Amino acid sequence: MTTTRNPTDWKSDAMQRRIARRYAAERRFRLAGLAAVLLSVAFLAFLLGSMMGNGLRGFTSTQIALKVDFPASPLVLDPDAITDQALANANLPMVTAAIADKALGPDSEALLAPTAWTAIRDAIRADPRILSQTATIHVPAATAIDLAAKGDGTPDAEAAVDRLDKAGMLSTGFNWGFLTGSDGTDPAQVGIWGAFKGSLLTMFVTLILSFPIGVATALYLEEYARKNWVTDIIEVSINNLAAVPSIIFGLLGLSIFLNLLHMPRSAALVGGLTLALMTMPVIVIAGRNAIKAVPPSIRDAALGIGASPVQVVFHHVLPLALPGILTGTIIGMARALGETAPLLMIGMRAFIATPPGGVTDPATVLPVQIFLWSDEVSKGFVEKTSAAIIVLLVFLLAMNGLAIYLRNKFERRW
Amino acid sequence: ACGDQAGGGASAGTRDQIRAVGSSTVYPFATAVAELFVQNNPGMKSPIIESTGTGGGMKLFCAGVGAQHPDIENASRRMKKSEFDQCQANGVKDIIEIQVGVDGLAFAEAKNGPGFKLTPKIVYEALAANPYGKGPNKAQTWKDVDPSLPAVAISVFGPPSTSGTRDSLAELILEKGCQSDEAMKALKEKDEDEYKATCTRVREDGKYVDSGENDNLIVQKLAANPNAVGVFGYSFLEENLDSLKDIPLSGVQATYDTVAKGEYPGARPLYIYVKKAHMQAIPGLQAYLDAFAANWGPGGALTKRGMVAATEEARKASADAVKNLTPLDGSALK
Amino acid sequence: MTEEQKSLMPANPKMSARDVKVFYGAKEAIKGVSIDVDMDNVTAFIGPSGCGKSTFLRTLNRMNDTVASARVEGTITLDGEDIYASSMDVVQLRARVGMVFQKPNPFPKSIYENIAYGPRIHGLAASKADLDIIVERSLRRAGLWEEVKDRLHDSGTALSGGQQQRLCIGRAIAVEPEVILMDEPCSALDPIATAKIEELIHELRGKYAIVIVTHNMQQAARVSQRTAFFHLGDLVEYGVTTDIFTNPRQERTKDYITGRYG
Amino acid sequence: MTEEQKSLMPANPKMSARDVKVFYGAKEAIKGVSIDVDMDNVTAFIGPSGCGKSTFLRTLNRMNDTVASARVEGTITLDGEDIYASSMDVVQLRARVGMVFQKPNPFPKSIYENIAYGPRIHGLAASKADLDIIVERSLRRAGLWEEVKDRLHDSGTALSGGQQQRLCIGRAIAVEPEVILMDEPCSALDPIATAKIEELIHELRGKYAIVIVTHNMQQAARVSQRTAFFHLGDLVEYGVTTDIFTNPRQERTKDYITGRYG
Amino acid sequence: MNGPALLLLLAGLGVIAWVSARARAIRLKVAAQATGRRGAMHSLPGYHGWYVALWTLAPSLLFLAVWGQVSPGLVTQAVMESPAAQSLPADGFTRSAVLGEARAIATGKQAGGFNPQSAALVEPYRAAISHYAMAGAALAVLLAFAGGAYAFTRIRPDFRARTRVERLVMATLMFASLIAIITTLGIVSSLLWESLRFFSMVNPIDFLFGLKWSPQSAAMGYGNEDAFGAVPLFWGTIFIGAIIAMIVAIPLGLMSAVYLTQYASPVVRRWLKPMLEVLAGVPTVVYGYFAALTIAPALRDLAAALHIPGASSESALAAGLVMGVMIIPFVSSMADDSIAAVPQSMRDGSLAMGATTSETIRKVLIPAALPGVVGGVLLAVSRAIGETMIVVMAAGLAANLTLNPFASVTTVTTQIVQLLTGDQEFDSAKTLAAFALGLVLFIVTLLLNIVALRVVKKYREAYE
Ligand SMILES: Nc1ncnc2c1ncn2[C@@H]1O[C@H](COP(=O)(O)OP(=O)(O)OP(=O)(O)O)[C@@H](O)[C@H]1O
Ligand SMILES: Nc1ncnc2c1ncn2[C@@H]1O[C@H](COP(=O)(O)OP(=O)(O)OP(=O)(O)O)[C@@H](O)[C@H]1O
Ligand SMILES: [Mg+2]
Ligand SMILES: [Mg+2]
Ligand SMILES: O=P([O-])([O-])[O-]
Repeated sequence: MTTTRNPTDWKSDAMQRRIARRYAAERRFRLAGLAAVLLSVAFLAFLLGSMMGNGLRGFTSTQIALKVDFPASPLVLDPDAITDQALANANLPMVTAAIADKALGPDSEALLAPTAWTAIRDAIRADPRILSQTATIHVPAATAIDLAAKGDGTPDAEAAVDRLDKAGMLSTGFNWGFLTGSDGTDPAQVGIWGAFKGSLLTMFVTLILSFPIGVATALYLEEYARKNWVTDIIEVSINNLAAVPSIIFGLLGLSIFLNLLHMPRSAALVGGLTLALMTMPVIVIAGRNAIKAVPPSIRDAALGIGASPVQVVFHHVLPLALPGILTGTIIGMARALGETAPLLMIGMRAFIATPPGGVTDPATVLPVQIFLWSDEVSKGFVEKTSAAIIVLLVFLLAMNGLAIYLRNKFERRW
Repeated sequence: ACGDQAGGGASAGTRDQIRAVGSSTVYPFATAVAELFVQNNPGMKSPIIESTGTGGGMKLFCAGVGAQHPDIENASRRMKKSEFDQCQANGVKDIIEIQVGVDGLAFAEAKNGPGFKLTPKIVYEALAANPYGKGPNKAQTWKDVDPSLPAVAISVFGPPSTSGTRDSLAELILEKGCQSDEAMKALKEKDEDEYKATCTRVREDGKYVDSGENDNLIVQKLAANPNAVGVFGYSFLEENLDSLKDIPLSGVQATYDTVAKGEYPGARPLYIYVKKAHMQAIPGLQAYLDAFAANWGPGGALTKRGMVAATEEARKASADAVKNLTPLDGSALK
Repeated sequence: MTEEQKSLMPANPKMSARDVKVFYGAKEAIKGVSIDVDMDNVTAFIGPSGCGKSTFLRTLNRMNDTVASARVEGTITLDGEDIYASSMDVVQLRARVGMVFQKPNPFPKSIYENIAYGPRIHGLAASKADLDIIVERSLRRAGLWEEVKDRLHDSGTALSGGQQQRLCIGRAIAVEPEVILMDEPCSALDPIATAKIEELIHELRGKYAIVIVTHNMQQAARVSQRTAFFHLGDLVEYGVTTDIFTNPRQERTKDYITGRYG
Repeated sequence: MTEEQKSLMPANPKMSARDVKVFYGAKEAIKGVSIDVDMDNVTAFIGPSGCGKSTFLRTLNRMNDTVASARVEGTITLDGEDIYASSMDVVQLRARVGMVFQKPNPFPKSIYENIAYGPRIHGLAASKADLDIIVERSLRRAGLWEEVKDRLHDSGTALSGGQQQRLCIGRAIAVEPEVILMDEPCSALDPIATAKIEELIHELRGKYAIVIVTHNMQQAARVSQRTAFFHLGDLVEYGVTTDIFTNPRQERTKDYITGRYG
Repeated sequence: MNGPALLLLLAGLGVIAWVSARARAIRLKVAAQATGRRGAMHSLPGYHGWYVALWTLAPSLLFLAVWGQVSPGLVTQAVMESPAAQSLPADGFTRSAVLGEARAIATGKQAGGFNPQSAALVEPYRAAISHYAMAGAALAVLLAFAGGAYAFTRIRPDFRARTRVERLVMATLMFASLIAIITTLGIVSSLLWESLRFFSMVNPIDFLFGLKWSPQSAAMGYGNEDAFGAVPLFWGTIFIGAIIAMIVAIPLGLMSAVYLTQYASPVVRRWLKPMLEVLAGVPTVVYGYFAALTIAPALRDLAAALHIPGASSESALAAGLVMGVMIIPFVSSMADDSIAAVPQSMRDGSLAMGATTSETIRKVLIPAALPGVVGGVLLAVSRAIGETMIVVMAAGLAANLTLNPFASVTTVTTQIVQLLTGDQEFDSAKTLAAFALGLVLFIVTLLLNIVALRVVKKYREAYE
């Protein structure tokens, strides 16, 4: 073997040029990577920004200060006998129209929200003595006025707003009704509480089903299952379920829960069940990873002093894996909370104007509400949709944030 | 033998709120009434209203009597004989028919659209799959159909086949246009099926865009596509006059008056159907109907939402039906 | 077992293995090993990596049960009782035959809880006071009491490696085992900690039957009285430690001891 | 550096380190090491695990740059040039100071591509024919040519461990380095493969400056002419190999060599 | 006795069983310890407590579960024998409706009946229900005592209570894991059954290879032939999910992963990585809304400005772009995992040869990670084609077979939603078509996943 060395001349010009080229390529590649990340983040920022831009307005509402001269109004009500029924019989909407005409000029009922009369009703209910006085009551403005006041209206409405503004009758404030109300037909009056409660109930069902089952499955597979065909099938099933498109779960819910078992349509119970089946594999997979991350040496240690396999798991493995399992659970729940398609399949898209009282009541959930509102034609719904999206996002981001935090905090290297 | 059926009664249980299904055209009025109903009947739960399309709703409505079946069907056309029969077969015996108002089948374009002027004949010739049975429709632009129209590609956004609006389109416009041809009239006598296929079948080459059950969506798409024509309920047009404009049919604009008077070719009645058997079992059902009746007159809450009030006469008949719960006579249906 | 081999076995065995074979799936990791260990001597297992020292050690308290693919043949007795008999309760067996692992593996709990865990699950303490006594006694025996008595409620994982390993020994002692198996207990430790553990082993000798696996021949020479040399799953040679190191009978043993391989 | 230490350094150094300290974050892993290596001798670094052998080795071709927390102080020169100077190009430095790792790490490419990788990225071959020549020469030097010449396009990972390690050596040679650093190159290999590598080192000696880290003292004794003994980040002793093994000056060296720890 | 009270009573019995069994075991233990034999008491007293408590509760609860199924039948039978039942209509459907109502009224779940006849049956129902409820309660309590007593007598020092209790725990865990199989079976059967009905109406060949999709006209009664050719849907799905979305997601995802794992400083990584993850956490309905309202109109205007024909306000491009963004974090985390799985020694090996970082990444890391990346991309594709809300909101309903990204196409998931929301008719080909589409989607994603997981796993093993 003849092996003479023939050293490379690293200092030659050609070599130096080559090096310069290689470093340039290096910089370009690095920049491309940075650009990719920034582009993704920019998209996120754009998305969030545009939601904020549209949606923040949804949290405010415009009100008109209506001067009501009760004695002079066509209202016939006995201040000493104010009952719900009496109020219902008093034909307040008509009265309100008359009051509006008087206070704001003819044909000005259109300036008020269709539900403006409820403000007057509430004022009477709060203090029946008002009936003998002249009072200023803040009533919600019509959607067109509301939009115009926020700078996005038709010329007509803009004019009306100018007029009202000059008269000092217009005020804009935080729209509490949006946080406490439910679905409705008038964008100025809708709220998300109903859908939110529906989401809470659905998530509750999802959690109490998927968490124990998911954890139990993860424990079984990771700690006890012997390798045989049953375990194989379970594993394959779980991996597949984690990847099955969510809409298929909707089909499952539709044909099994609704058509076969005759569970109530549109109910949080069915929604929760469907989502639980979807979330369970996520928890199982996260759980298995968390359990796997518990070092075998801990199991050995416990077994070595005579702990039984069940004791090993419940005394040592599970407590140590819990943060990981919780992280996975939160992520799974966040996914379920944002899920829409399967719920459309089981009828959770109805008009439901009262918050559900329990898991078997018809309900809708936040994302479906967003979907429904996004289909609404009235312009006022655009900002409400975005506002609802903001609420949903805040929740999801908080959940994801919590998961990331938990993961970082408990990320343990043994 | 059927004891176990009764035993599985958990779902046959109960319901303390009204459930309505059906037309997307009636949907906004039904929800509006639902709101009024809740406001006027404190303590009552809000009715649950699903927009499923008239046809889809009929299937649900006629599936049976009991808590798991809806109480009310919203319809943007009259119940068909076949549907009535299905109801009967499933034990839905007494059905109350209530006309709540009138709607126009509106044709509209975007505010900045070319300004179409249409007639039922033009619409038929533009949309039929097989105009006058003379082979597939070859018209590409409106100009191909009628020289007076602009040379923009035919693109019509309309409702799907389950919707009553689509049925109305077929019945009020397409058939009318089709019958401008004498041969077709003759065909009707001879072969009803053939006639139906020729006169009401809509082309499927993408010129007519089936836009889902939700009329709102059509409005939105229309606003974004200046050269397209949309077909939907008059109320939606009225709500969106800031972004859309009306297309006159045979020279008649769709307005409240023309629709109410029936001058506008696309006018059609809106109904709700109620199961008599549910009246006493579902709390508030009567009050809900009353709320409907209280608001369907001219100037009522519903007309403010874009519904056109029915004629005095029709309103009176409906009010009677609400009061007396007179069941529908199936033999009157087509 | 040949007569000669027999003569080398301790007279009064605590545990004895006869013709033990261990298979991982189809692979035979231990190929028929017979050996006795007694209370009076510390027994060291030496041999190159992968020769089966750990595997054999783990058959002695049935820790191999946890490996799905592992299968054990032959008999192993503890005080004459077959530990693979179906009547043997593994959980109790493992309490009687304690184990200390290569890497110190305290539970991520307090020092106190580390020691108390075993007595608790076996119901060895009737009261909290009892438990306190057990904890103190075990820590003392493990030579750790003085160092940790003021911080019993600190985490066991916060101790240094050597302390952790002594904690693990203490934890094993706390359930009153009869045999203690140690699998390379010092390989993760520094020289000073190693010296402490070796000292501890000296002290525990006689109270427990002790088996220690080590890859450090000097260590085997220092701590054990009996040495078994494994190679490729065979027990090549077993005998008095000083004999093995000064006068190995087998060529393989000699090669290994002089650093030819491993 | 004391005079005595200096006298022990090779006369004609290829690389020399002066007072090199390496920190991982706040932790000082190398505490001021000065050492010279030359072309004529194979230099072995020995010492217990964690003493900093690998860390120091990696400072010699700035592989420590890839560890974010690592910081190097002191000077290291290659042919008198400071390798930590800003004018020094790391990419070229690493081509000049090649490295072979503990676990053979051929790229998951063909044998040919493994060797050709370096010359290609550095543009050492003008043509395919050139490259072929380089590949053959490198494989020959690595003593692998005969074994693989018929399957140059098989995957490098399909070779046996020893062959893989020689492939890695060949890969390093292919870019014509001046120094070759080997970090425990045989620790993952069986005795026969080890013997082959040791033989290879013998052959390469004199052509390249070779530094080898090993935890096997017998190996150090067999392959090296100079040995440096590290302990806890210090260079305890450096000198002619036979001296170190037969006559260590430091107590710590002696203890280590006789197996007191490690 | 009503349900909650009975359950409370049983729970009380369970507690008593636990306490007394434990006490007895403690006494036995003290006695056993006196003998000084090690392991004289096999199990801790607590386990004996659980053992007895389980024996007290499990049989009675099981019985109640069975009873809950059986007793309604018995109740109905009793009611049918009552005189009031004679007047019931013969028609099975109405009769069971009446019975169901009467029962609901009797149990207080309903205020009034839909059918007048039900009123007469309420009383017989009430009587029968309370009769059988009492009987059930008595039996349950009896069983509780019997089970508890049996278990109690088995407490002995050498009784292996722990083993028994643990066996039950194991059984419970195992049962939980079976739910995954049950769910899979549920999915398969629900899809398969309805699909088979669909295929009895429509030839599968026509369905899978037909080029024309117009289920609405089929619903109008113009016949099923030619109406259910799903190829345009498949194309739309692939066009949006596997082509456009991937053109966005693969380069961005891969490069993001490369940058974050290989270049970014820990601080940058700590901030940017969660942001990418946030992209994955945004609900799809939000993406859909964004695509439909912001991206789609902008693209249509762009296409109009460029005079591209067929531009529509709902374009494949809008849906695909947004879906691609949604998938970025998915691809990037898969790529991240794959690159991280390439042993550090590869990277070191290359760097030590004098390769620059980008050379190392491009020539060593990515080729080595390729199987993993490909697997990840397959998973991403399967995710994209199953995505629903974005396409429902932004892709449109027109079943076009077009290559024009600005045109509207429709997808499998969109059509499923379209066919199933609204019309609830369960025997028309139109509705059943949704299930057939679901089945196809399920099978395709299943295959993609199996292949992808295989690839990823195999390749991971190669380095382990
Ligand atoms: N769980 C297992 N499955 C399959 N083979 C195993 C398993 N554990 C060990 N082995 C194999 O059995 C043989 C003996 O392994 P063992 O761990 O007992 O060796 P050892 O002597 O303890 O080695 P070391 O000194 O490295 O700890 C080895 O070849 C090993 O690869
Ligand atoms: N990346 C790192 N970050 C922090 N500390 C490190 C890092 N790498 C090594 N160390 C520490 O630096 C010290 C020296 O490590 P090094 O790997 O150089 O030892 P070594 O002598 O090569 O040991 P071995 O024989 O086990 O390979 C050790 O204490 C080690 O824990
Ligand atoms: Mg071992
Ligand atoms: Mg090292
Ligand atoms: O929803 P429709 O009114 O068109 O049936």
